[in-house]
Amino acid sequence: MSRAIAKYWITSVMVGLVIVFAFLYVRPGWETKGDPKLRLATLEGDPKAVANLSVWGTYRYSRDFNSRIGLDVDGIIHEKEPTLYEQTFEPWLSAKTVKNMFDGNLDFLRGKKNYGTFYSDDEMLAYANTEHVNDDWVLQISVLDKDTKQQSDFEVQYPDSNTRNYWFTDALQRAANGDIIVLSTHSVNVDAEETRHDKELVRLQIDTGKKAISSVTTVIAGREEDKKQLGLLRNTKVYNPMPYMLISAPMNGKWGYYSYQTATGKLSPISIVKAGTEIPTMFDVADDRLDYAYTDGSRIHLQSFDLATGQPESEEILIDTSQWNAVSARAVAANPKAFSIIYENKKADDPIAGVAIVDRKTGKVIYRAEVQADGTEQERQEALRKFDLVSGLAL
Amino acid sequence: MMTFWKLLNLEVKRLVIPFVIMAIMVAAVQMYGAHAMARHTENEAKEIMAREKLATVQQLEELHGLASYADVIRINQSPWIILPIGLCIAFLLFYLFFVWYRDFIGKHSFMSRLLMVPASRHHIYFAKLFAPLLVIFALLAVQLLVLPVENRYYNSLLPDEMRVEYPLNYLISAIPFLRKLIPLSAEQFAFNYGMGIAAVIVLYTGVLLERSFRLLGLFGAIVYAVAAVYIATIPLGLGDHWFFYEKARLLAGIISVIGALSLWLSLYLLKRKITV
Amino acid sequence: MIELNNVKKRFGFRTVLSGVSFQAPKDAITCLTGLNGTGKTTILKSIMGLTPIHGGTITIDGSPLHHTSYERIVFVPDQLPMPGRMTVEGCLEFMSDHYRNWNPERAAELTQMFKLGLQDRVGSMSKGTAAKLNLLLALAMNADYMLMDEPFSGIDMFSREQIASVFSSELVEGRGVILTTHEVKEIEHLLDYVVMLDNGRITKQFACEDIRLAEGKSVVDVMREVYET
Amino acid sequence: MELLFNNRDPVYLQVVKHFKERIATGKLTAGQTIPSRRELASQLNINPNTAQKAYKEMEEQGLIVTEGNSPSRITGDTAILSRIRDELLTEAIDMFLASVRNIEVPPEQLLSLVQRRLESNRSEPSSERGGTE
Repeated sequence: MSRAIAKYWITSVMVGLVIVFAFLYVRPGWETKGDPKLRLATLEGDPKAVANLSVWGTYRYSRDFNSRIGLDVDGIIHEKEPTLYEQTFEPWLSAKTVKNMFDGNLDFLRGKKNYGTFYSDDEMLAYANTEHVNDDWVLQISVLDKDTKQQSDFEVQYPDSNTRNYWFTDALQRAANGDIIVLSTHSVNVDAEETRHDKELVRLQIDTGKKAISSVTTVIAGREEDKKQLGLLRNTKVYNPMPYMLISAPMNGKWGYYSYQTATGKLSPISIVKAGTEIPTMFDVADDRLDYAYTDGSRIHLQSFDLATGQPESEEILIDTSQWNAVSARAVAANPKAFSIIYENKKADDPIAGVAIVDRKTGKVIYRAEVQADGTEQERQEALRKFDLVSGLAL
Repeated sequence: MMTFWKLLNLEVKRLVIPFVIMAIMVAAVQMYGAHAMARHTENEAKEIMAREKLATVQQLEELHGLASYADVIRINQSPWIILPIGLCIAFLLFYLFFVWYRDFIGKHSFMSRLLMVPASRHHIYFAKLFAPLLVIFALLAVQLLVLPVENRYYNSLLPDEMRVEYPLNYLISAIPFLRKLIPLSAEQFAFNYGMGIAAVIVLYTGVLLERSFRLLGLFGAIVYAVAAVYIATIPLGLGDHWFFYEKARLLAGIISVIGALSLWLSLYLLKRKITV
Repeated sequence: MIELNNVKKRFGFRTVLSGVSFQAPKDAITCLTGLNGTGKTTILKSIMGLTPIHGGTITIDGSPLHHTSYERIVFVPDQLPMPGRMTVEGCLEFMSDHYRNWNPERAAELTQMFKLGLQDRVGSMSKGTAAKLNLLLALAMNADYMLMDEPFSGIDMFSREQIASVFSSELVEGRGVILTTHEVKEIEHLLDYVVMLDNGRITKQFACEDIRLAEGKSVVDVMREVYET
Repeated sequence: MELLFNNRDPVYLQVVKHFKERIATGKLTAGQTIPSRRELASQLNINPNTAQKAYKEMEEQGLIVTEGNSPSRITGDTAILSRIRDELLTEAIDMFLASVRNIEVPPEQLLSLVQRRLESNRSEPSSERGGTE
């Protein structure tokens, strides 16, 4: 035996090194060693009440390294490298969206642009995309019947194809008679120097059978003001059927919001705005309810409105996060039962970054947790200072 | 099977000296680089603190953040790291030809002895394929061993409060070159090295084509290599009608087929057509 | 018996062997001779499978070459086929590593006889020493056939005699030997059969003793007749 | 036992002739053992097959006897031994006569020349005569 080792020692060393490489490459030590000792600590309520007990933020490891990390009760969650499949759709469409909306009809996504807009309901998938093709503004439409798997792709001309103006597809819905409703923003160039634009939200109804526009109506028009986004408040690429949509536009001198009924096109104002100085942080439209939240300092004001009438549906709930000596706070998500909020205080000695889930009716805290760090005083403060909370608890 | 181990052992023994030289060179140059960059960081910090009249490093850290080893590498795409690796790659690329031609040319053509070993000739092929691969992965091991040492050495040269801790795989993602060499996603790693090994096999096929048909073989080898590369790039040319992961899988499939075909062709040439 | 049947071979477009057929019996010494470049070495390499043939068949004891045949048929090329940096000891180790028919005792014996230093490197050996080591690697194998390419060319007088003595020793007894040379004169008395080649074709093949008995001619005489016409 | 071969006569016959000469000149006596095939091959620097053939030829001519695998011995049969002497002499004479034929010398003169040569040779030592030893 010893003669064999003497004979093969070089190859064995080399193979040994290869195994060392494999070990080093696979070893998780790479991710965790050198990590700050941060974690999420439950302060109130029952952790089991929360479906997904993790928050995400960025951590400034060093001058040029900010890395997105997740926190849960055990510690840091590192983002794992995306697989080839994930790289295909992320960040265009989240894996969840692809699964829920396009499962079984993945081919519908072939060749679609990542800045296009989608619509999905039980019977149909639709896609609309505005392109500026040889001096013409064109609306590319694709429609797929989920049952018959019949897909038809066609193009229609936008009414105004003046190149100095600009079309952009905002939303996609479906009319009762099967037509496609496309809501596009049309920014008209007022003066030659292209410094000021007038914006109008246009509703195009398209007959997929005839492959032509059946009606064009202007929903709302107005002058663009800085920091105020005129038109549809959108936060998704894939629309489900939405009986009502939220539109922000100038309203007799001030800035206001309207509820837009998809089917009829009726606009009705919603009395959201109070002093006009508040900072809205959440517009969550669910069927005919709008969950609206705004912040002033550490106080979060939550209220929901009936989009049909435009009137408040419930009393305004006030959550004063200063009780947790937070300085700033915001609501991030809502569902029929609760709201998810974030509160922070960066200036405090031990910087505070907290998340909570609040009962929609009573405003009472169902669950609350804060980011905490372990180690020496100095280590804790440094870790908390370098961590910026980005997304709160998902509902 | 013993034949394979014995031939592999022979090939590895011939690579020992170059391996030791390369390993020492990589470690030494990178460590010196760490030393140089630590000096640079310290001077830069002193400058900023003087200019902006910051009393403590703490303030510097809050205003600008402290430069970790990964930061300074990323900023100037540190030649200290890339150069030694580049030299190793250059040598290994040369060696992929030399591993065959050393046994053919010269007064003592060892290849005829190898061809007369009473075992299937694919042992010769696999010995000459695995030996360089073993050395490549051994060098990668050296690199992964040395990186944390460099990081610690870099920190050791800085005053205590200027030291920064971070997960070391950021050290790899700091340099695009290193990220290709050691991709953090296992899938990407398998993909890159699968392509690499397929390329080596295609290269070996070219060499064996030349060794079997001399000038005609050389011409054949060039045509073969060009065809292989062209076919390998077809998936990239596909329009956006294909999903990215489909293109990737198609590419992996094509590469595997090219690799398998080349492997079969190489073994056939070695068995039937090679001439000493 | 090693049998070549209508063997054809080309190097690129140049025909090297055009239909060569001969038999080398198991327990005889056959010599391939002819002027330079007549394909003698190519025939040996073809038998050993070191270069492909383009027609005809080569069989060893009735069956075509298989990699296990290398245990029973050894080849002594004109140059020692070992890497320059390898030592004599390394060569012996390589042979004992790969060949079951390797006879270590005989190897040691021959190493003594040829006075080879175990640590001498192949690259720094004289031509004579390298030729002796080359021969040793074949002789120390219990092989049925031994092919030798120009065993005597360009080596010193003393080594030549030692190598020639091998042909009369028991090392060769009962073995089929095929050797190539273009200086038949000195070793003519050692040969059983002679095959004469001229640009890839066999011009004459005969048993030496039969020619001497029948026509009282030496092999050299026959060669003069064949190659001068 | 050095033997210089000419390349025109079959080597194995030259070996047999060599043995006959040794027997005729009394260097090999009846019943004496002779070297084995292998030893003979290396002594005479000839190929073992040739030695083998020479032995077979000698056995056929009854010069040597081999029982089992014990070493061969010169035959004890004196009749054969004496016949070898005469055979060698006549063979030498035939060769002599063949070589002088084209000089056309009358037989008597030839005989007296040979006679005179013989007398002058007898006075000199035998070693410088032909190197068949």
